[in-house]
Amino acid sequence: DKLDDIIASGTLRCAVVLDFPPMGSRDASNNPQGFDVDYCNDLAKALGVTAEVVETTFPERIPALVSGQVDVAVASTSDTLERAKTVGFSIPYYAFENAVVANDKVDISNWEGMKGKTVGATAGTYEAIWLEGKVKEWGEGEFRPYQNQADVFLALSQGQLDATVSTVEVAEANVKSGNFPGIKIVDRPPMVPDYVALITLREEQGLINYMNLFINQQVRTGRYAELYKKWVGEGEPAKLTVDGVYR
Amino acid sequence: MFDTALTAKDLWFLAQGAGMTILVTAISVFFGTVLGIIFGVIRYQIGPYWAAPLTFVLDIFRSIPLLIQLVLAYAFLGTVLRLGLSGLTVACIVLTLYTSAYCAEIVRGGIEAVPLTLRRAARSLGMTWGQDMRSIVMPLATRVALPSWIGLALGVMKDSALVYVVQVVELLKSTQILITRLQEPLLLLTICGAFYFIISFPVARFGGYLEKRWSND
Amino acid sequence: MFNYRFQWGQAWAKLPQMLDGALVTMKIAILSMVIGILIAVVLTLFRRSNSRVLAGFATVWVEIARNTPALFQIYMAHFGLAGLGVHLSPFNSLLLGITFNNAGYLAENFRGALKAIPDTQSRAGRSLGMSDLQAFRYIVLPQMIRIAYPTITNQMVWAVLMTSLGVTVGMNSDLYGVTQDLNALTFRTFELFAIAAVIFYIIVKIIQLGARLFARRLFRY
Amino acid sequence: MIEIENVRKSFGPLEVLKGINLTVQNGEVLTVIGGSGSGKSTLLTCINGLEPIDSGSIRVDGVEVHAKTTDLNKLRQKIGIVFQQWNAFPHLTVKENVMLAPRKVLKQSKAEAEEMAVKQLTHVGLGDKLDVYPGRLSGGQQQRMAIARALAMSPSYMLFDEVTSALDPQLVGEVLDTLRMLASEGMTMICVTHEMKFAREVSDRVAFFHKGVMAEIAPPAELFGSPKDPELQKFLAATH
Amino acid sequence: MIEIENVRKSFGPLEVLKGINLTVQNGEVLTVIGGSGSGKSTLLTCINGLEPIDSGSIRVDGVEVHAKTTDLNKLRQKIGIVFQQWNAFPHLTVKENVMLAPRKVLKQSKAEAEEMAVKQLTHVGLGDKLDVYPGRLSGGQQQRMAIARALAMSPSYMLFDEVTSALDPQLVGEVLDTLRMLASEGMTMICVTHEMKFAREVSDRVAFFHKGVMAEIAPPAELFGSPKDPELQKFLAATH
Ligand SMILES: Nc1ncnc2c1ncn2[C@@H]1O[C@H](COP(=O)(O)OP(=O)(O)OP(=O)(O)O)[C@@H](O)[C@H]1O
Ligand SMILES: Nc1ncnc2c1ncn2[C@@H]1O[C@H](COP(=O)(O)OP(=O)(O)OP(=O)(O)O)[C@@H](O)[C@H]1O
Ligand SMILES: [Mg+2]
Ligand SMILES: [Mg+2]
Repeated sequence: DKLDDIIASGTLRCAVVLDFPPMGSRDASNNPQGFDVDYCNDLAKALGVTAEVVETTFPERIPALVSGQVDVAVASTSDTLERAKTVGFSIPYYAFENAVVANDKVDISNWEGMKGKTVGATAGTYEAIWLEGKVKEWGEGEFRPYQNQADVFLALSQGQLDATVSTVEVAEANVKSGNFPGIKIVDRPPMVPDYVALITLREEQGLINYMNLFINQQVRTGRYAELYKKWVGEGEPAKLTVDGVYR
Repeated sequence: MFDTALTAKDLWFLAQGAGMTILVTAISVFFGTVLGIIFGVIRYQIGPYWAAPLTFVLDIFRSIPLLIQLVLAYAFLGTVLRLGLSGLTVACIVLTLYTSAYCAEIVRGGIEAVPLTLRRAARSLGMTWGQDMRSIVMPLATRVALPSWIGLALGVMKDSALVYVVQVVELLKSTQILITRLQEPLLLLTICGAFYFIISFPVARFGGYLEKRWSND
Repeated sequence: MFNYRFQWGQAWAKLPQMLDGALVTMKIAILSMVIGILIAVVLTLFRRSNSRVLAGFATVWVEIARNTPALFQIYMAHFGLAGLGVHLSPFNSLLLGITFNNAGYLAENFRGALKAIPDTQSRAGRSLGMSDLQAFRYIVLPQMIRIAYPTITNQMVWAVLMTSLGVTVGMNSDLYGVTQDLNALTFRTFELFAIAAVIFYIIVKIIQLGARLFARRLFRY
Repeated sequence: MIEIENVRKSFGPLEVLKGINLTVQNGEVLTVIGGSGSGKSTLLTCINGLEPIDSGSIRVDGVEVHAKTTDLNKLRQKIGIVFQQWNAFPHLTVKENVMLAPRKVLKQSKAEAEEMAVKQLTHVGLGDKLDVYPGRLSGGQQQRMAIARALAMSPSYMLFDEVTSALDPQLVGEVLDTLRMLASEGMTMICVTHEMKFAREVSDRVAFFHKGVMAEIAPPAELFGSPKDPELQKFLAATH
Repeated sequence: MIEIENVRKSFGPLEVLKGINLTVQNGEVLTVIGGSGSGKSTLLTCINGLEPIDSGSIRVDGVEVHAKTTDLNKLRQKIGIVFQQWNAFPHLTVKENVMLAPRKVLKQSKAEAEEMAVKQLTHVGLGDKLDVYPGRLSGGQQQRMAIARALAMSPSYMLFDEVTSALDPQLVGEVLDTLRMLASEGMTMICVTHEMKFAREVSDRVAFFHKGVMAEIAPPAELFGSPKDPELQKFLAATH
């Protein structure tokens, strides 16, 4: 099966989204870096193979996986039931809290202020699906999905969007970087934390099993906290368990 | 306005993207032209009735957005057939077929523009079909077809900007990557547009010149 | 190797949404063509005029439209213009990008068509007392449109295909945008895009057929 | 009245009109003959202002054609011109061809313009071709249509530039008959032609052009009977 | 020897050759005359196999032209043909036009082919046009070049299909002179022509075609002097 194939081939090919700091981005030499990149490297090391990072966009993660371009996706993939019909999820390896980020010039003080405004998010993400649902529910305002996180923040900074919902990590990183002047974090939307998992082909139970154990080991050994500190900053990394239910 | 975080390294990164654009274009135009010539000759030779299936298939490539062709091919070759093809390979395959569909039309038009009487004259001299094709039809059809072919090649270069969907980092994609990091969309986009323009414009002008020159005699 | 299970049912269920998207796609294509043709006529007049400024403006437009990718033009219409303080909705950005492209390509074709109309035609109009513009409007233009008609049809097809690029500027109501949205939810990439492809194909065929029928009514001479 | 005074005109280095003086009275039929390239067509297009002139003056009904202030479009309404090449507008039917200028330039109503078109087309013998596209007409019919088109603007003057030279011999007659009819109706006309017989029969005066100079002008009997200019003698000898 | 036996040929519903019988001896000059559409050109293109026939047989030097086993390309090397439309290959110089077939078909060396080309072009009076492109030649020169091109294959037979009808009258003579020269050198020729004077002077026999039938064939003196077929009589009356 796939697990054997990976070990035999000596390389692990991971799909990573590289415009999603701090999870994935590029350094000054335009080489991949970030939490997900390190996570992929760790997984490869555990398997005793070398890692190969393949950049994908959010909408393209799953096609890349299903088409055999990559072995797994370490790409902040939210574990929705709809998607689980197509691909196989591991247990969560990270959980995002989301934040509402708004343009300075717009009068928004909490998440409900987004009602009736022009809002957007990265096409194909958890937050996009949530936000689009909200806009439909409100029945006013406009939702725009952009192809990548950078375009969303560019549009927000240019004033083309009034507000967006993104993960707290991304929001803070972008506000801090100063790359996008004129944006501010205003609120936490009432979203269930966005548990994200590693994915591979649906039928690769062996590999999924391996990844589950790997994630467990990452937390147990403290590597999870270490990576959190390296990429996200001080504070407690999000809990990966849900009360009252077995995975 | 020239106060920018753009470094020589980034320019090199852009240049690599440009190199990818040119590579994809070169491969696709080369094989697309070869296929296009074959398809065009077949279509001309066996007549519209028998060529209908071929015409239909080629027409599909001209009636569906390239973006969808790429996504579908990627999904079909990978997801359905499970061929472990790289994005670059898929991009080249799709663009090659795409090119050949347009090229076949150009070739057929070129052949049709060669007067039948000339071809009869050649056959009357005892030349075979192949000799007629090589010595008479090809040189004459080329004159008619070359300007359109140049237009096609440039079109393919511009359309190759879409292969980002199959994870090929070409010029426009590498520009977007830099925009993500440097947040200077206007400057970077201008550089990117200028690059396309610098390659395309002189070649397009040259095509126009050829057209003018050859239509005069 | 071939163990993929097609799930057409799931994708079929989305057909109504996709057909709504197709309507938006048609709307953009038609609008961009109507406006594009008008602008192309104006650019053609500019290029014929003695004013270097106007001629230069038209030439720059035509050359940029023809020598850069359409994707680039659409991206510029959204993010580039916004950098200058002009905010366009995804719909308008896409419309502007495609219209810009249409106008450039059509203007170039109109120029070629113009060459095929003998000078004596507009001279004849002038000598009947028509102004330069009247002679162009009533005598040259109709003949020019007829000569350029096949290219206009082609460009219309292009306009339809170009709407698929709208996703880069946040467009999600056109056929491609709708398909991509649905794909994000279900990941039935192959099935969804195959249906989109068929719809695009049908739209293109309808345009080509319609153009042929329309031409028969339009050009009886 | 058309008054031409010392008109000079060059195309680049080539002087095509070298000081032409000529007056055409109302009701007069003037025929212009001369070798190819002698400047005949150029003179006609200068009269209705399609070509600018370098010096001299042209006055039509006292209006200076080449003055800056002259509204050429208005002036041209009274000067009909028909060219050697058939200039039918191919996208309009015969009737629409004739109606176009009256409607757009004179702002006539559709009914008015149509009435005029039918009248003029019947006049030139095309009453049965009203709704045909020009592509279906013979060259002679196209020329007659062009004449009707010019007449529909009710011009005071008609200029004809070798209207029969691009026609097959058997079609020349029908067009010349139309010109004869116009002449007999008292229209003021300048006809450039190679048809000597026509010139002789119809003209009040005939002018001979040679290399941009009007070498001789006289009533036809005199000009054809006893040509004085040696070039004219050569020309007549060659064309007989 | 060319033997044509009961050849029939239709284009769709139209029967163009209705059973033709004809034998052309070596060294003979046969002229074919007849109205437009009577099947003359079709017969020629059937002889060298460019058009298939429906029934009957055509033998050239005993070889059945329309047999499946016949190598048509080889056969065509001995049958030169020149058409009404000028068929110069525009992308090749005059010399290259003539050299092309010898080089590609007969696999001659460049020097050999060039020698032959210069010889044949000089023969037809184009010795000074060797390196000119055909676009620069007059129609008559292009036709002579086409003759030289056919001759360069050293054919045993030459077929000429109205080689002068698309030419201006003043150019006809030079081409006919070339044909006369060939005839006098003993070439076996079939000439379709409208030039009666030429037919009378040069031919050994003249055949008259009418609506797909060879209505009469006889030596020129007899055929022109006392035509028997009533259609031929009409035809001759019309062309004189
Ligand atoms: N627009 C132009 N530009 C340059 N030269 C011109 C132009 N129009 C006419 N000419 C030249 O001016 C000369 C006179 O031309 P014109 O047409 O008046 O002669 P014409 O007497 O009408 O001759 P024809 O009998 O051949 O019509 C010719 O040598 C012609 O080549
Ligand atoms: N390829 C073809 N397809 C259909 N009909 C044809 C074809 N070639 C010739 N014909 C018809 O066959 C008839 C005989 O043609 P052919 O060219 O042999 O006549 P011809 O005697 O050479 O006449 P001409 O003197 O006009 O050259 C004509 O009615 C012509 O229209
Ligand atoms: Mg003239
Ligand atoms: Mg013939």
